[in-house]
Amino acid sequence: MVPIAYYLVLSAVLFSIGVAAFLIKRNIITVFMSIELMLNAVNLAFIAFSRQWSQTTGHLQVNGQIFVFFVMVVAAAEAAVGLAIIIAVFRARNTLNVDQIDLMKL
Amino acid sequence: MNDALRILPEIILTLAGVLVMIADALLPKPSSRKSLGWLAVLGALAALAVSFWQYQLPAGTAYYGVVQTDAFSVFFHVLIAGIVLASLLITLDAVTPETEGLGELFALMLFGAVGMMLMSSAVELLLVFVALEISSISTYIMAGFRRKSAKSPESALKYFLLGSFATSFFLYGIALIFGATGTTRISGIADAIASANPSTALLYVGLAMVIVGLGFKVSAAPFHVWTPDVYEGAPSPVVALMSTGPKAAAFAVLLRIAYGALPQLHADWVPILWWLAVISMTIGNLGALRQRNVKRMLAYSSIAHAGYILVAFTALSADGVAAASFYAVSYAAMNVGIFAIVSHAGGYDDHLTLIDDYRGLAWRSPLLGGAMTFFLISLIGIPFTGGFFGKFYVFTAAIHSGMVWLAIIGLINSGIAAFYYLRVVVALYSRSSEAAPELVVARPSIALLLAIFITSAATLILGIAPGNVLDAARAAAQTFTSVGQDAATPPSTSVDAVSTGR
Amino acid sequence: MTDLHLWLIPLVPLAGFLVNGLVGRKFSKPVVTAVALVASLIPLLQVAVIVTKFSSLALPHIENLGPWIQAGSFHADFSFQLDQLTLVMLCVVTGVGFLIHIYSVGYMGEEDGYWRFFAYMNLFLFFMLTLVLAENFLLMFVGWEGVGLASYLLIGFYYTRDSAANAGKKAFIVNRIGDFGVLLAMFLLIAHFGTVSFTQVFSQIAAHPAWQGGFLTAIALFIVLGATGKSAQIPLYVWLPDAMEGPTPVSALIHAATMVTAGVYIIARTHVIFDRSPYALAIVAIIGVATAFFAATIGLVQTDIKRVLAYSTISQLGYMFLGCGVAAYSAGIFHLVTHAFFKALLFLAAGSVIHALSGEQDMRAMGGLRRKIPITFWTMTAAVLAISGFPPLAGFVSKDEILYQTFIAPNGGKILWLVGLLTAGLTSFYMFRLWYLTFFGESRTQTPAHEEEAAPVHARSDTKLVLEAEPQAHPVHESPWIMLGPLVILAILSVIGGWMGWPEGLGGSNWFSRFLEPAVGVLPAPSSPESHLTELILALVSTFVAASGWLAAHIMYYARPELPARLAAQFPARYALLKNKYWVDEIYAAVVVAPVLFIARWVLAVLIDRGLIDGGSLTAGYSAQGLGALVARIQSGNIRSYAGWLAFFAAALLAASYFGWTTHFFLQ
Amino acid sequence: MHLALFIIFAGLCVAGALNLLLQRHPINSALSLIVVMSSLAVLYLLLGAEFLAAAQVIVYSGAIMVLFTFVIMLLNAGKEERTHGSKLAYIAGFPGAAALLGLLTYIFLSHSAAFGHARLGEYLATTGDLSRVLFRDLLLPFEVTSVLILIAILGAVALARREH
Repeated sequence: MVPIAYYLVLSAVLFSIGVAAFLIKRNIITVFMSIELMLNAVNLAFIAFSRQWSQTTGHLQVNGQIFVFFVMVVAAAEAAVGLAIIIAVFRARNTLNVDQIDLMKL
Repeated sequence: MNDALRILPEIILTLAGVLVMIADALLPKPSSRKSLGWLAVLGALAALAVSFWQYQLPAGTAYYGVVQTDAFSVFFHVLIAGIVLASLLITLDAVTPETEGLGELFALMLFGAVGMMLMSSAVELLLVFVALEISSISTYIMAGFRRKSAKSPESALKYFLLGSFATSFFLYGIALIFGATGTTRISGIADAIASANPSTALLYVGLAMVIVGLGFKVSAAPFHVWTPDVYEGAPSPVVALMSTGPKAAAFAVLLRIAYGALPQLHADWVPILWWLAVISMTIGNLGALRQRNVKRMLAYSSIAHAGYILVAFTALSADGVAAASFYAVSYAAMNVGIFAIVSHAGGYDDHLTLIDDYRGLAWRSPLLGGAMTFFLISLIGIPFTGGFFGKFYVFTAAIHSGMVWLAIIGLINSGIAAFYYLRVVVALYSRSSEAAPELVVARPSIALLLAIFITSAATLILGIAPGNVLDAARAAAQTFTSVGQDAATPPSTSVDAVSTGR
Repeated sequence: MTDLHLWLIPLVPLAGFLVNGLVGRKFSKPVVTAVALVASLIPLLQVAVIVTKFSSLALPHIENLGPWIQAGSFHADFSFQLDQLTLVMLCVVTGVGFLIHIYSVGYMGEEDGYWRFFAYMNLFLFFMLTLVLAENFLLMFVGWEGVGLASYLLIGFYYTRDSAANAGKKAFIVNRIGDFGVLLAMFLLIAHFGTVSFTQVFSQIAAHPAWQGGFLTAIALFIVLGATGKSAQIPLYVWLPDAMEGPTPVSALIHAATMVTAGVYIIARTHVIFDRSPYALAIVAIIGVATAFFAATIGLVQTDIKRVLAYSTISQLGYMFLGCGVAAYSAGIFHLVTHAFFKALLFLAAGSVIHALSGEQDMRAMGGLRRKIPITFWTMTAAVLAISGFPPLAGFVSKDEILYQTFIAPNGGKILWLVGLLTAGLTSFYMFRLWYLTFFGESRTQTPAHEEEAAPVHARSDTKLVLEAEPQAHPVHESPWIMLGPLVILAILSVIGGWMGWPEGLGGSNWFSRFLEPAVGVLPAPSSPESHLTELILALVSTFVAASGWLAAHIMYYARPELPARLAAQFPARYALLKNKYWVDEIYAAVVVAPVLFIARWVLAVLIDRGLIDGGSLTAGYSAQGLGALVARIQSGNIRSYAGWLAFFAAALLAASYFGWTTHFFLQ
Repeated sequence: MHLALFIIFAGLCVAGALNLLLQRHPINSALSLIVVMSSLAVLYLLLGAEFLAAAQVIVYSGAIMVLFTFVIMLLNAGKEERTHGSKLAYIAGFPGAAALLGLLTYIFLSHSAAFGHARLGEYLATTGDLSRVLFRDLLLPFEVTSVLILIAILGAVALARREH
């Protein structure tokens, strides 16, 4: 028996680590991975909330889980596009370091 | 079948996009892909016509209550169809037959519009999310379409990474709202808040995160940081679309969530939006002052205009919603219009984009110069243009709801704005400098003329005879039954507070 | 109801603008001229017709062309209104406007962009006529902002000159600051009255005698802000002197006779609101008198003939404000009318002088022109006498009316009157200074000031580059009759124009103020023999003051021009400086102007002129620029920084919404 | 039992996430992310989301992460250099992330009672349960994802295509 709040806290922890990773990582691909981590954290929250509402209402609620399903689909699509963009950037600039992708500023 | 009618414009745009893709594959390799653009234009025209026709549908939901066609969503359907139509024409003018990936570009524009339209009619947050992603991902891709330049992929990368970052916040916000209310239907959320006593802490935080996500999409400060860089790097015709379409759609979502789902919480989101409006207007206008690149300047100006729309949000009245919707239309008209000229003058590859490059343009091409001046005048907000009436309604609504300070700050800002817009006007009508290379202006194509005609006519009509559009905007505002109650009492006390020197 | 087709009055010039603006550059000059003149003549004729029918009209006569915007409870119509005030303004705008159009045919004859000039002039007429004819605030605001736009276009007419472009921009932006005032006033009106129609607002106010001050003061003060912008009053006067970059006919029409009086017009038009707010009225009076005095002192030391006239315009507008501020609206409007005559004349005559000297604007390089351009001289003389306030010319009558009304006004009227009187003396002095420097003495067209090519002066001169390139190409010559005709007509009006309002105290009937009474109301002026005596005495005093101003100018600039040299010997330390023939300017600069300017510079100029308007090159001032740099610094181009920024503000937003910091904070 | 499983896999999640953050080679980060995702799949199971647990393993740790690894290999990405492009990420971003964590944790824990406790084996959502909602109530969003995927394909092709 585990309080659902623990799952939620775990999701908050993962989300914040995701944010921190986005801020720290220099490699664009890893930066993109940290976004995936954030999305996973959100998924966990959805599933936890879905479970919570099943208990509150007394019968199975799958809305939150469906949301997760869609997030996965979107994440897959985003991954395809994102990695294509990364490849395009790499070809144009020959670097994968985010700190060097700052041609446009001010 | 009846259900399908409610998403008919989306269906038409999807079909048109698929047709463009198929035709792209069938066309022999060396031949020009520009004809595909006209196919796309036809699709957009059909979508526009059907969107207008949708006004005849009785308001109602479809597909088990995930989409709703009502005066509000149809209003935005028409707007988005118009935007994508004009943007396609601009693209047709800017590209050359040799431009890479034309077929994909046109198809993406159409598909992106599908997402934007669905955003405006979705009443289920799940569909909002999917539609938002459709519109966002297609714009991420289009931003990077000029692959040979160094800036365009960078622009796409920045937009993509930061956009996904913001989307995660948006999603977390939805999760928290779902956690608090147990539903993701707009009406369900409102009911849950009204009847049960949901956990307000979760709601507040969820709401804040949703605002972060949508604030990013509408480029409201302080979530605006991506805007100038992305606009600078993306191809100009694409910027015409992405500075107006996704923005309008995101504002529609924000309006629906704020007024449809969370009217009970307005005491909490109004202050947030109040500050976002003030910061957006100020940062947008101050940032634009220093810019020498026209596209960056317009990016900052779009941040400022997002601020003006947010001013209307805070008015908490039917007038406020109507003003926001109206402003979205007038902003779209003038901004797409000005990008038509920027993209024609600068070309698809953006060879010249500095304000100095525009020196003397009006003497070399009176039509382009005149049209650009007209759009700039509208952006400043001079009477007889859509820009003036947009601001007029927005600030009237704000003052009517007692937001006197907000209106004053907004007006000061719109004064600052005159500086940088006028700089372009002055450049247009001054002698071209010897040092800078002269901007070579090709003869405007039919497509460009059409685009300029549509946008300038819209800007002018919105300024002289805004009656119909305003009625439509007001009808759209009536969709939210909860608004209007708050505006019933005139806020005379607060207005007096100003006069007594508060 | 008789239908006067009021809408035609503004629409004909608009048609002229469209024709000349769209296809004008393909037309020959005579065609452009014909289009422009017809477009300005038809409104004049129509106004003339209206004048003949006027007595039979039910006033105010309102013509509603149909709805413009309908938004629920709020709606605004395309509706025009004609009452006594409108009629007066119409006469001035169409009459003076037409004369200046004729004059421009001669003056601008050799310019590039001839068609453009007349297109803009017609556009200006359209907006100005819309402004005065509008029946509601919104339509009036269209004209209000529109005249600013037209003025911007015309000031920047010589677009190739950066100074002209900048002056145009400065004018536009300062005007926009004022426009916020009008907009805010309009928003408040909508919030409180639910309408922008003049008649409806005023009848609602009339129906609630209890409304005093409060929000009405707020509205009135916002209107005053707008009026100070348009009428170049403190603190927003800064744009008008620079506006002299425009062609001289523009200065005459827009920056002397019509547009700048819009501020006076709007106060008179909304006098119902001002009557309920003594504070607002007092502020108008103080602004007016302060501006009148301040601008007159600056006018003392100007050397550019058009700049003298510009400051004199600001000063005279101050008189009009003073009149309105003591609730003598008809006196203010009366001065508006007479000022339109003599100031337009002054500018046109100055234009004629400049024309005669092939572009010279510096008075130090003039002199002795009396015989060479006699008609210009005589018309100018009429205008100088009029503005200086010598009876029985127009300026005397109207200025005296204002001073008299100020004198008898309660609450500090005497002080305002004294300052006003002093200003009248200064006015007389600097106008005669201009007169003597331009027309008397020996010709200085060959003086060093000119041989040095006086670059800044030339940069400011408003004639085309061709003329500047060969300044001595033409001998001094009188202008053609197409320019002199309007001068003569205006000179006659400057002389007799005041008689329609001849005060009762001097045996007249003050017909003008009786005429305006239904539209703007008048003070319950005591009409007793004592008051007539007061009026007579005041008139004598001000005539005396004007005469002494003339005398002073006569001594310093005509009778004893050697005085400077003699005094120079007594002050050897500053001998080099005093060798300058016009040492008077320096003394004035030191004794009178410097302190005034000091205040102006540090209180007004730093705050408004520099901080808000000039500010660096073309940007919104140091402060705004600094903030702009701050905004730009955020934009480091680094994605991680952007994400950090996003994360920080997301967290801030979350915290704010969770802890409710923002709730009800800073929010009415 | 449940608590023990939670602690183990939650610990694995956090460890994997931190490892993603600390590793300097992208491949190591990717592998850490796979650990996080797989552990999350177990947690989904504990919460009764059978189908999603399976999908998590197949879609996320399978397909998506394979794509990532593939791109890392394709671009031959090496260890990342510690460049110092952004101070703002540290001075604004980290406090932001920490504040987010603190605030969310505080809210979740203070409302812990309202959320209740999860027991193993209760409220199992079978594939059938999901599909009844997915193909009826949410049919339209489901169909619309086809447009999304179409865009993704189009975009990937258009952006990653070799220049001619």
